[in-house]
Amino acid sequence: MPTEFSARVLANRALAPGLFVLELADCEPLVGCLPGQFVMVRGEWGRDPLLPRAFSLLSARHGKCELLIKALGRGSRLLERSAVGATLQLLGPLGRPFPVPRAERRDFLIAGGVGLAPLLWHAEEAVRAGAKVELFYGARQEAELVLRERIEATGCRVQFTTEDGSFGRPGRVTAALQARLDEEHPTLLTCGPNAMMRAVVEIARARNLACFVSVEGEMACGIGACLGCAVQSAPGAARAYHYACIDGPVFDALQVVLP
Amino acid sequence: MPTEFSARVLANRALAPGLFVLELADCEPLVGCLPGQFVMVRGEWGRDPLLPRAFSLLSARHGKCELLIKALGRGSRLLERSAVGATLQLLGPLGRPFPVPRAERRDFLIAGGVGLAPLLWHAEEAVRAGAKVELFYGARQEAELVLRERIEATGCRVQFTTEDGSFGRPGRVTAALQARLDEEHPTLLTCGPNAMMRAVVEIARARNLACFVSVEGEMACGIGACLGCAVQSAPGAARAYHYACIDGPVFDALQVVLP
Amino acid sequence: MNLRVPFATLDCASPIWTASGTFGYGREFAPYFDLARLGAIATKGISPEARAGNPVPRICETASGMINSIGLENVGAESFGRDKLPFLRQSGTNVIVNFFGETFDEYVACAASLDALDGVAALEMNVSCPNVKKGGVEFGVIPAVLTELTRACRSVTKRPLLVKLTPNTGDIVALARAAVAGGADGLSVINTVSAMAIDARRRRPRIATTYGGLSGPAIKPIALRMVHQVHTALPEVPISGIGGIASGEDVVEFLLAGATTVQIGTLSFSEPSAAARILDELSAFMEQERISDVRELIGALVVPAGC
Amino acid sequence: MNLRVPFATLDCASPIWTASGTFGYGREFAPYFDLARLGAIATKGISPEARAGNPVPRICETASGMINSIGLENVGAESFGRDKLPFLRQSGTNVIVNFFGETFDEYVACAASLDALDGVAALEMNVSCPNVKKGGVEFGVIPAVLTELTRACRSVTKRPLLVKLTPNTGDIVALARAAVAGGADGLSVINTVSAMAIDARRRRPRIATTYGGLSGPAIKPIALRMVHQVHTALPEVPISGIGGIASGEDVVEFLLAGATTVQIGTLSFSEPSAAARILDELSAFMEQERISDVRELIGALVVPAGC
Ligand SMILES: Cc1cc2nc3c(=O)[nH]c(=O)nc-3n(C[C@H](O)[C@H](O)[C@H](O)COP(=O)(O)OP(=O)(O)OC[C@H]3O[C@@H](n4cnc5c(N)ncnc54)[C@H](O)[C@@H]3O)c2cc1C
Ligand SMILES: Cc1cc2nc3c(=O)[nH]c(=O)nc-3n(C[C@H](O)[C@H](O)[C@H](O)COP(=O)(O)OP(=O)(O)OC[C@H]3O[C@@H](n4cnc5c(N)ncnc54)[C@H](O)[C@@H]3O)c2cc1C
Ligand SMILES: Cc1cc2nc3c(=O)[nH]c(=O)nc-3n(C[C@H](O)[C@H](O)[C@H](O)COP(=O)(O)O)c2cc1C
Ligand SMILES: Cc1cc2nc3c(=O)[nH]c(=O)nc-3n(C[C@H](O)[C@H](O)[C@H](O)COP(=O)(O)O)c2cc1C
Ligand code: FES
Ligand code: FES
Repeated sequence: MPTEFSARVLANRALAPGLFVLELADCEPLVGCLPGQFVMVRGEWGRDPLLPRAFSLLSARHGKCELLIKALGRGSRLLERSAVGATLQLLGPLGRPFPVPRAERRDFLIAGGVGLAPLLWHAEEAVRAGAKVELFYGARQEAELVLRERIEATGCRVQFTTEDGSFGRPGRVTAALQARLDEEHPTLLTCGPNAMMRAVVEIARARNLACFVSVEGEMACGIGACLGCAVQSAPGAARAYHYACIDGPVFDALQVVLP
Repeated sequence: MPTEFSARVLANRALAPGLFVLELADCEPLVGCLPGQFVMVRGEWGRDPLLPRAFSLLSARHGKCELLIKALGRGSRLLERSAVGATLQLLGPLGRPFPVPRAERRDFLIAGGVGLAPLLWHAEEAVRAGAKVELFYGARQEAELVLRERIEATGCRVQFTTEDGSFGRPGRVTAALQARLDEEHPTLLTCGPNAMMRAVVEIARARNLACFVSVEGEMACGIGACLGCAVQSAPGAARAYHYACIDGPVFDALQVVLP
Repeated sequence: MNLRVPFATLDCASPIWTASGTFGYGREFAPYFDLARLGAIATKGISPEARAGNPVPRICETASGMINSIGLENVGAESFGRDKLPFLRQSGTNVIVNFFGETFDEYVACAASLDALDGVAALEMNVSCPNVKKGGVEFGVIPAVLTELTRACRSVTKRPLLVKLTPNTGDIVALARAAVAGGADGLSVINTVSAMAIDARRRRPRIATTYGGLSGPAIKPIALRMVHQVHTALPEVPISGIGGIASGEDVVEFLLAGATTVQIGTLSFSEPSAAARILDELSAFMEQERISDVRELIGALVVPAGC
Repeated sequence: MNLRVPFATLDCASPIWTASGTFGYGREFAPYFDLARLGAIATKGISPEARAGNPVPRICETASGMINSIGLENVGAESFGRDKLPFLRQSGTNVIVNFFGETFDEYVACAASLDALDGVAALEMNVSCPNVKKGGVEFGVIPAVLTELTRACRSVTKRPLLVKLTPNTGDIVALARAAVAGGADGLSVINTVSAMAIDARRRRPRIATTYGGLSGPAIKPIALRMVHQVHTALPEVPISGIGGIASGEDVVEFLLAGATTVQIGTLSFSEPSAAARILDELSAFMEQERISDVRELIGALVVPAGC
């Protein structure tokens, strides 16, 4: 059951300009939640920004949780300034997770930007569960490839890519994926910019691979009440729209049309 | 000349529930300003609260300043949560100060609540200038009588009062003032709730004493542009209204009608 | 302390209702507080047939507000009665069904079919939604049409009929009078304000339908003015005040201005338990101010002479 | 990068103007930035005689906005010309004198007397202020009256005449057409929205005149919608967009919606140098987006088909 609760900022770690991790305490209501699920977050400000912001969990364990955030607009920039000890209002856990890792399944995780958050957590859980996963993590340049030590600590096979070639394989993350798929036939799990996820879905379709996407889009409520987070259903579906907050954010790529 | 500048929170000291002092750095533009002058303050929040808040200076020296604030409504409660290191937007110095202390004048300072701020500073400056002042400082109860050590450190004669008798002379601050006026013929400087200041003005009128009041009221701009801070002029004045931000906040009690 | 208020023939446990389209079908909010504390729940707007709603993006945030153009997506009257009403009926509060149609006859047919459902306490006619080209705003802005539509719907239901007014007018009082002339038992004031936002980089409207409805604390001062105007002109007509209510003090403001009840809208998105918090704040306010009966507040604004 | 824009016959250094009643008589803001960067300054509203304005309280804050009822306090046309205009004239920007009267004839007389002053670039007729019982809103809401008043003022001045529209209407386009029919050379869209706030404890309106005008970011989505509606209906008429503008991106939104210039209002209260910051942000935006001429943005909104 999602719960409304106050969480305390334990740490606010800058990783790169505009990229940071918030570590929060008092998150007992998140016990048992899974990679791909998210929380709605509001800070201690006035009525502007009015709406909470959705963030995928980078981890939730032992009453703590972590969020990986990119400072983009008004909400995230205010969160970037959160002081240690400050209180945030959370609602969660929300949404449906990625398929739980299984030893008999092989997952390729394709992450772009802060889309890393649920997939890094998924990789950590997979290793713990004895499942094999490989991570493909791309960014424009080296500085934006964050949390690399922690990624390597998972022990998974990892392919970093940068568009400018400053680190890892030069080019797009989907090219790295393509190359590797000539050898393997995994399930694809992806989270990141829509353009990247559309390319991953294309690849999955061409090679007939199972594929799961985590869809981001405007959300007001996170609980299925505002109907603002509609995602177009795949042609032929019984309903015109699915809802990212309650039917997703993780969808089987066959269910929806990415925006 | 008033200046817009960013100030950094050096300390945020709670004095009593809902009463705190903010100490700010990077306040060079306030050099040379005087007790009774004020600054407009905005925090790093969104567009709500929209308008800055006015605060009288408790001190401004060596590029630092102090504000004594009561957490009342939306703006001041957000300020109460200011973290050390946070940035505030200031505009100042603004307004006209209390008459500068002079050795040949004897000032009685009558303070209520956070109205203490400019008068404590005035007392400190008066002592430095070799002028004699006495301070009358009242609150409802002991906990609300803040900064007592610092008040006593000035060496001025001080009369504390509490309405519930928990500290100092029981009753209203104006009663303590009255008693003392049978002996002296000073100039009255007052800052605090309007009801208290009206009583002080009454006393001044009855005893024919010079009296200066510091008027608070809604302010949007602090620079004479919005015309929101109008204070009714005393009967017979050439203008219907004076403006608290540019003609005040300190007025000769004969100039205006307290709201 | 008494929080109960009558509204037309309804008996409300508190003056706090939740607003149509912002509280789903009730069930979505059951995990967060006891719905029986509400005076009523106004459902998502129901039309005779199910509607898929508008293309995305459907919502965007603005300063202290949001714009929406959901397009009155709903499950339709039949599915509502079958799938949604059973939960609402046992929630312990009054169920007010918000409804609309695309044509005059659809409105009347919808009112009639909802009237037949067991467990519906009242109907709220949405004549003010600015989102839908055919069904929405046209019925609500011309007083004569509004009177006629209200009268037609009034004649097919035995339950109290509320008319929800649009703020997109130069004369809210004329619309209020028109609805009352048609037999409205109460007025809901206000619906969303027609508005727009643009993505500066993409040079496109932020809402797929170009214009949408503005809600949230940004519009509270407009809503409060309209409630006061309507109450001043029609002091006998019960008003449910709506628009940006976010705190117990906001509720008191609407009651003082003349509302009998209020509806919590957008705030339920920021905070699913907003309505319960606001009710708690209202009780705390009354305790501090030694007000023993919430009805004392209704219309109790003091307007000093000469203003 | 070109920031210059023409507006009617005015040549503006930038599309950023400051709005009437929020920028004093210009001098108040001279310490904070170079006024010559502005395309124009719209002065406080001037009436034939000086006015003391309304009783206090005159302002109160609301969510992302404020309500004011200053009551059009001003020094009067004569003192304006003698005491205020000399400073403005040498400020290096266009001086647009906002004016009003309490009667039809006062409007015309005021326009004529301001026209005689040297250094006035244009007149902006305030027919929309909701604060003053006699002089304000009545002239602005009835299209026929608006046309007649515009025509009468148009005939007594050789300078460009802007008409500033009220948003307190159900049909902004009708008002725009009425002003243009009367000879308006440009439209200022919008003035404040009629609104109210209440002190819950004291049970009194927070503004002495009960209702006042809402301004600030809260109303931006309403203003933007109205600018877009007017521009869509009257694409040839220059519009100065006003309402809650707080950032360079906000300016771009208004230009895309069809405004030729914008006016910064309430934000100058929060931040005296707001207009200069916003102009800097506009330049930075244009640089990032490789826009070499600000005029490219005007009316350049893309509305996808079917919406
Ligand atoms: C399920 C889900 C998970 C997310 N996880 C993360 C995460 O782990 N890390 C992270 O940094 N961000 C994440 N986001 C995006 C995040 O919710 C904010 O949208 C983003 O931080 C921008 O908000 P802002 O306040 O900075 O921008 P603003 O421009 O102020 O946002 C204005 C509005 O637009 C919406 N919006 C703007 N951009 C986006 C976007 N790209 N996607 C969705 N809504 C948008 C915001 O939610 C807000 O309502 C997630 C979004 C969703 C829906
Ligand atoms: C010249 C001047 C000096 C001041 N000095 C101090 C000081 O040293 N310490 C201190 O704690 N406060 C001081 N104040 C009051 C302060 O500016 C705020 O009004 C007060 O903190 C309440 O603001 P809020 O945001 O908490 O309340 P809110 O209720 O959010 O305020 C809403 C609006 O009402 C105005 N307002 C509310 N109450 C008052 C009031 N009593 N006086 C004036 N405006 C009010 C606010 O400025 C704001 O615009 C001073 C005011 C003025 C005009
Ligand atoms: C997402 C959303 C959907 C809405 N749907 C409806 C609706 O179906 N019928 C209706 O009468 N009003 C609808 N409204 C209007 C609200 O009921 C309410 O009148 C308005 O939002 C103002 O209140 P608020 O500011 O508290 O949100 C909707 C509002 C929002 C934000
Ligand atoms: C305190 C105040 C005084 C105003 N006085 C006038 C005026 O004299 N004449 C006028 O046409 N508009 C006046 N306005 C309206 C503004 O010029 C502007 O149209 C409105 O505030 C909306 O813009 P904003 O949201 O950027 O403030 C006033 C607004 C405020 C806040
Ligand atoms: S975010 Fe509100 S329904 Fe999904
Ligand atoms: S605060 Fe704006 S004129 Fe004084």
